[in-house]
Amino acid sequence: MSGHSPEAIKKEVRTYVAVFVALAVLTVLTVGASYLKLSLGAAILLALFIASVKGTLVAAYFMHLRTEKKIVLALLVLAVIFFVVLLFYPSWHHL
Amino acid sequence: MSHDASHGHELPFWRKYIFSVDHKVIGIQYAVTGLLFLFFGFCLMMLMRWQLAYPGQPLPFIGNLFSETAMIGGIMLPEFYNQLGAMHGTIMVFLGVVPLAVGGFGNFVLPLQIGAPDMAFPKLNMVSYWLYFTGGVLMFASFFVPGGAAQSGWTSYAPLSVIASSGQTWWLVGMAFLINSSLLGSINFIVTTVQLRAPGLSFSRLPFFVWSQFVTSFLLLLAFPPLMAAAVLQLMDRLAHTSFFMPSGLVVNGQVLEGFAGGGNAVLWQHLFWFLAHPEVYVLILPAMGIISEIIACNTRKPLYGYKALVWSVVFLGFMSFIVWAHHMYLTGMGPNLSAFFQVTTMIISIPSIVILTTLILSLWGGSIRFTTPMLFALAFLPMFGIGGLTGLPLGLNAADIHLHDTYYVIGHFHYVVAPGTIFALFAGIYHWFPKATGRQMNNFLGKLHFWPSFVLMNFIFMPMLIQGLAGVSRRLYDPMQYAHAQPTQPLNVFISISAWCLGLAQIPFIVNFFWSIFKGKKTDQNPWQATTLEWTAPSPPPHGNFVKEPVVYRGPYEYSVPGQKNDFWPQAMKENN
Amino acid sequence: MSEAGLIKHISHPHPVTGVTNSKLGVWCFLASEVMLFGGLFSAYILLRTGVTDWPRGHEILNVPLATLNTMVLITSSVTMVMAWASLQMKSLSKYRLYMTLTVLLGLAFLVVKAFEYGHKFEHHHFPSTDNFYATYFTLTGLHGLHVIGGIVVNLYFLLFGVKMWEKEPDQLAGRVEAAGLYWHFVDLVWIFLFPVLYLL
Amino acid sequence: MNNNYYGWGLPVDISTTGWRVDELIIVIHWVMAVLFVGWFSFLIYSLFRFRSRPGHKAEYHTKHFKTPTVLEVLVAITEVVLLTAFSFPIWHQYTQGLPPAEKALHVKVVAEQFAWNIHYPGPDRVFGKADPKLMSSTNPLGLDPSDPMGTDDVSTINQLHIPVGVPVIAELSSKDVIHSFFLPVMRVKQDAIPGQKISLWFEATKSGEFEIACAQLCGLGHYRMRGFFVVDEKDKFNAWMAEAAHT
Repeated sequence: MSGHSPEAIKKEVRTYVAVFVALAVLTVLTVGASYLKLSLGAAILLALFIASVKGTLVAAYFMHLRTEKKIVLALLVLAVIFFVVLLFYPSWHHL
Repeated sequence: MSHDASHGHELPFWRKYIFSVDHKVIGIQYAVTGLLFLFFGFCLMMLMRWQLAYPGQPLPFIGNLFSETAMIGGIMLPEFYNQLGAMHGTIMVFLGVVPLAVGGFGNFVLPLQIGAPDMAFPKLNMVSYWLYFTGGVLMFASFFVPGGAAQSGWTSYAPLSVIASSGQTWWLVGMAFLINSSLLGSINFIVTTVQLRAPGLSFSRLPFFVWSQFVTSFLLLLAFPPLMAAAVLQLMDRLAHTSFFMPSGLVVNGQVLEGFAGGGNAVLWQHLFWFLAHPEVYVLILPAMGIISEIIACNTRKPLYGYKALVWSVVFLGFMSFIVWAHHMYLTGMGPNLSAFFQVTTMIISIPSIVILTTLILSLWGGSIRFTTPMLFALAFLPMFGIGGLTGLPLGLNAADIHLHDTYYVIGHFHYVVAPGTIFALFAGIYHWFPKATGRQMNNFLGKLHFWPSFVLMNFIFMPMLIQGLAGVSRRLYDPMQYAHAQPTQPLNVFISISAWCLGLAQIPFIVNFFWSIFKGKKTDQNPWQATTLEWTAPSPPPHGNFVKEPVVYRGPYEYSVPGQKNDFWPQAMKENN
Repeated sequence: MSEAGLIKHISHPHPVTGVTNSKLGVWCFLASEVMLFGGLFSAYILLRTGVTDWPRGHEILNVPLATLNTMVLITSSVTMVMAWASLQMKSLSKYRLYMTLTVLLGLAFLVVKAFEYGHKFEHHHFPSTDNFYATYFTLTGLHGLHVIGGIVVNLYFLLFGVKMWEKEPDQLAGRVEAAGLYWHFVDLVWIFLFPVLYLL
Repeated sequence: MNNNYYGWGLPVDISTTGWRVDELIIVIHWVMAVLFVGWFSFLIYSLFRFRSRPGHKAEYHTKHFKTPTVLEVLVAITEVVLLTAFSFPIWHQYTQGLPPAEKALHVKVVAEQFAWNIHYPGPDRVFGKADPKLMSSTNPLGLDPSDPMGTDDVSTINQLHIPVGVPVIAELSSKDVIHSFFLPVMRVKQDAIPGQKISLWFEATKSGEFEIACAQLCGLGHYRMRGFFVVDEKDKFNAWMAEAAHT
């Protein structure tokens, strides 16, 4: 949230619209990609990559993580570490 | 509205004591409810001990009070025994110790120790308590539903829990309430500790109790939601007949199990459950370590030995507690690499516990130790937690776990940590902060009359369990006499049961002391123990808003016996010269 | 009631941490929500890798409808952040407009969801049919509950929160931002749910 | 059942590999004893020496102790040794060190609510097919009568007989809920999880009558899921096998 002056907010609004367009395009892209006859592995990687890009856009711009304070970012890094551990360890049960 | 506008005039009774938003009233509500559930869970255990000591013999006097579904002619039925076992675990952990340690002590002491007027979100704090209360009522009521309460252990392993009677659904819904209560509570604790510290109170000047509650809150915040997810999945399995935890082709008492499409995985529940349950056991021990260090510093009249070592150990312990959970699952056909990983992390996590225990013991060196009642409990915590921690070593190595898994050795191990460990620390905390909550002191003689028998009896109960465990006696056995390898240890069962009942009697001095002292206890000023932390600068009991003038902190939490000072304690908020 | 009785940093950020209580609080809540959906996705991965005959999402589910639904949720994310920006620009009318749009788009999402569920139930596809449907219904169902929760909160700020605008404008802005962060998180979860369930 | 097998400590060990588990348990308990005695004699001493008494003042600055950090490093090294020298090798042998298939006696153990179904392949060493749909009270394993390989199979309930000195490979599974197959005298335990087949191996060195225990809560009959684990001399085993094949 840079300054609260009217032009700063106007600029912010323009970025929000730009991000919206990007998200819409990426959605169409990911749906399109599902019609390509890719192997399951490749499809997973591609779909998750596109979803991650969309997610980062929402998080950075809409959720203002781009300009967020250190303490919130530290909290999120901690949550993401345990998220990844929780995501993969159970399915590696047989390793 | 930053603060209730209605504070101008006196609140109605129900707003002041029932639906209060004052962290102290909520803390006392949590503590009293927690103590009641601890007593209820203790009674369940005393019933189990009758069946273990004298299997199949009718329970005298109260035997015929129970319904036919529980006891026939005073002889306990196996399903009722399993209900007692499952609910003893659930009630003691989720309804007794955690609400008392985190809800009670955390809510009451933490804002006072950081010089805050209240929790950051008072209304959220009230909601947390009432969610906990509802969860407790559901758990208590589940005994009276058809089929009785949950009976698949406090761990509720699938598929047994999925095909269990309706009490299991009540258990899951009750757990959902308890999970969300702790979750909202942890948000409150984190924001309060970070945002509302008094001026001058940097993180390196925080009392260790606040550090332990702060780390505990992160454990609650990040570990409980996966159990919520697991509870949702198990509820779907039980009510909508999905098959998350139900493999294909199950055959239950002779018939193919209808209504389940199969394809699920029973080990999935264990992963999600233990992902919570291991941080949960650290939620049980960290606040206890916090209470113990406060009391040791105050009663040795000197600063703690290694404050930095303690803080780094508790933070490292909190982090590691998230990546050790599968040492509960060594024998579920886990792969060698994963099993090696969890063994290594389990060994690593034992180091900070050893550092904390050693540091607390070294804090006695050079002190002037006063053997007050809280100090007795705190000192007893050290060897007891020592045994609890050490008996975890053989269980942490999967080769030794082959023989010891799911035996009474495990029961002895975790009870040593929780019973003479955490619960002794909670008793110490009650004796220590009772004057702050009521302005009166608990009777010293009754305190010692409560301490010495309890200390001896705790060891009479849990040491024999370790011996039974080595003999390979399995846990959760309704009638141990069925197994030849358990028969030689049966006299130990009788000894344990009698000690358990005597331990029940040994709590009477505490109960009498607790209620008697509220009205008749010796009046005290605001700092009876001459301690240095901030809560002792507020009046006893502190008014709403806690401090008359907002405290400013000038030094660390344990400035005792500072050379060149008149008193042997230098409170954190006192100006330069005292 | 001493001056010390007031809780600080409710509307103005803490000098050191730079955040208000509500912002730190909502981010803690979102961290726990990350772990909640982490548990569910972990179950999804374990169940899918455990069987060989897991059907491909787009063969069973209605992808065009879900794409529309994704667009609806993304749009509601934009209107949500615009509502917050309107408060920064001190324009209450713009705020009311965008917040109403956000609520309506949230309801639209639920309507599409209800239609999808109804269509499945008609064809006797229930959560108990197989683990694909069980995962589909449970994950989208829990996400739907979170959408409902978000709509209720947004409605509250649309109807009642406005009264706070005269007395404590900064506190309302802070709370709308917190509601916005939660709403963007719900959109974020759908951004991952959509490809995982529908496209893979 | 003469009782010199079992007592207050570890039960008798008749397995070829059980001694390693016992050795690890004993070594750890010595380490625990040393740590406990060290810790708490120091505690008792400092309680006595620094008790508050007239004329005794607490010190603000106490000397920095070197020994605890040395002890902590020592404990860490001990744990590394316990891991690498004991636990990893034992676990590797326990899970990967299966004996060669042709030399071992193969057995299927299918746990169910409240009994152990033991399935021997019989002389042709081939198990008959089994199907959950055929399972009934008289046919708990669901053996397919039409399968020719299954005619010589032997199946018993709660009766696991094995010959002395012959390695046994048991394939463990469960029909309903999680059980845990536990032979106290063999230092062997393995969860029987429905939907999974987990194999474990063991070899007996002494004959005698012992028992199978269930170590995982599996319902109201969990306490009475006791099976008979009998180790016979070779000829006695063959006689039992032949006799069981007729019934």
